[in-house]
Amino acid sequence: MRVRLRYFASLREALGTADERAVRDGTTAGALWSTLVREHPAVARVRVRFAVDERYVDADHVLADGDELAVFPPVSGGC
Amino acid sequence: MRVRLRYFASLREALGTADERAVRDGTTAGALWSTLVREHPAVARVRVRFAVDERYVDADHVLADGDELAVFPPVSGGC
Amino acid sequence: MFEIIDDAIDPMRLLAAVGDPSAGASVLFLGTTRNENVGRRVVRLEYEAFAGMATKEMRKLATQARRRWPLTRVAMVHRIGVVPVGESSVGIAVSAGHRTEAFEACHWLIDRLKEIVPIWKKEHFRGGTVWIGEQQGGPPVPATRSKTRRKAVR
Amino acid sequence: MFEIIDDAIDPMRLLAAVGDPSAGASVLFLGTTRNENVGRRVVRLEYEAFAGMATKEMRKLATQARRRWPLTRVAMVHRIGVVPVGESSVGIAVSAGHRTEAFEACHWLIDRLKEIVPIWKKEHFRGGTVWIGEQQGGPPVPATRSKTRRKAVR
Repeated sequence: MRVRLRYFASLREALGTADERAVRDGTTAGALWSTLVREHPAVARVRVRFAVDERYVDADHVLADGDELAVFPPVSGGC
Repeated sequence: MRVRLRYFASLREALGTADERAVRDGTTAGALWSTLVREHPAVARVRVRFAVDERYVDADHVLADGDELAVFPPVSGGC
Repeated sequence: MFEIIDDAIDPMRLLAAVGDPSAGASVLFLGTTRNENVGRRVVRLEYEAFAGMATKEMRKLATQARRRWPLTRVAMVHRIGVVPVGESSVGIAVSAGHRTEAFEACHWLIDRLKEIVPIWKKEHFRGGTVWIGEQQGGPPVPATRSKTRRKAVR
Repeated sequence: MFEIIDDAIDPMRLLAAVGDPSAGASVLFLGTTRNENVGRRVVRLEYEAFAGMATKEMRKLATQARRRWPLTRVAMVHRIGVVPVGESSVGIAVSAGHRTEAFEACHWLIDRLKEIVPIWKKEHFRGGTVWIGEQQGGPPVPATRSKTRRKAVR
């Protein structure tokens, strides 16, 4: 199945705005991110949070086909 | 000596905006007010504060010739 | 900016008065005539001030606030005369490097203003009027008896 | 009113959005780019948002605030793109029957917004840039090394 990826802020600068990956059934958000970190070790230090379809999810959230997984570095809105 | 008087809010409605009184040397703000209350018992219930020349003073503040004594009902500015 | 005015409060003037390149936070408080107070239907409020002393007291409060918190700028304005429902009677703006100081100082300033600044509020509600702050000891009195209000309230 | 916008924040729109005849207090918070941050000379800030989710999260925060305090109305807006020194990146307005609720809720909303709403801030300071929130573990890196910033910061 396929999952779209969205990156923001420093992750966007390192990995680009968006990506798409084929993953096995049962893959979690955290597992997919671990795979990506192995490809791009420079982002390993970033404490990330995940959102699927514009809602926060935990790292153990199981992805579904067509999901959009957004990966966030620490948010810093406000002032 | 002479002292001017200023009234506000409910006291202004009861006693008028301003007045002037001849008082003896050594008269305090509180003593002058007691005299006025005897003349106008309707204002006796009002908890008052005093200001002389636009500064708060205690009831035992001794008045000087030419002072302006302002008598305030409880303030209620704001909203 | 510390003013007693007799027309509408302009929030942009207050915000402009506290704008500063070193300020990271501005907090603006507006106190507004609401249509209800302790169960009474409020028609309008009417404010009276000892204007010269009121602006002095506002300045003193700002000075005290600056001693308690590291603030950038403070501005306070109070409107007098009739203030209809939905319009503001008081505006306080505070800027600071960081937001917590700005919130705390702004809240403290309006609390203290209500306690100390010589301004009085007469509430015109459906059925009567009352000077706020004097109604302890009895209910406000209907309009038809307003000439004897003080006695009745005692 | 819950918006991500890319031009200047208009405080009057926020205040108008929370105006209500039953509101006795309005508190407006503006977060502004200041010229200094932890000793760095700030030139400008640059914000990026996951806009659709950000407005949803702002609405959720407003709903949570309404559960905690009796509020009349809430409005939140965040600006993205470049925000120069002295201009506001975020504006939150809260109205309530009484002031304490309005102050507390407004303060809580900006605190929570900073923790949870998907918006990011890049600080451009004299000598470099840094994404705020990621700098734990090392100092921000000068502009000349910005390509290797992440490694250097680790």
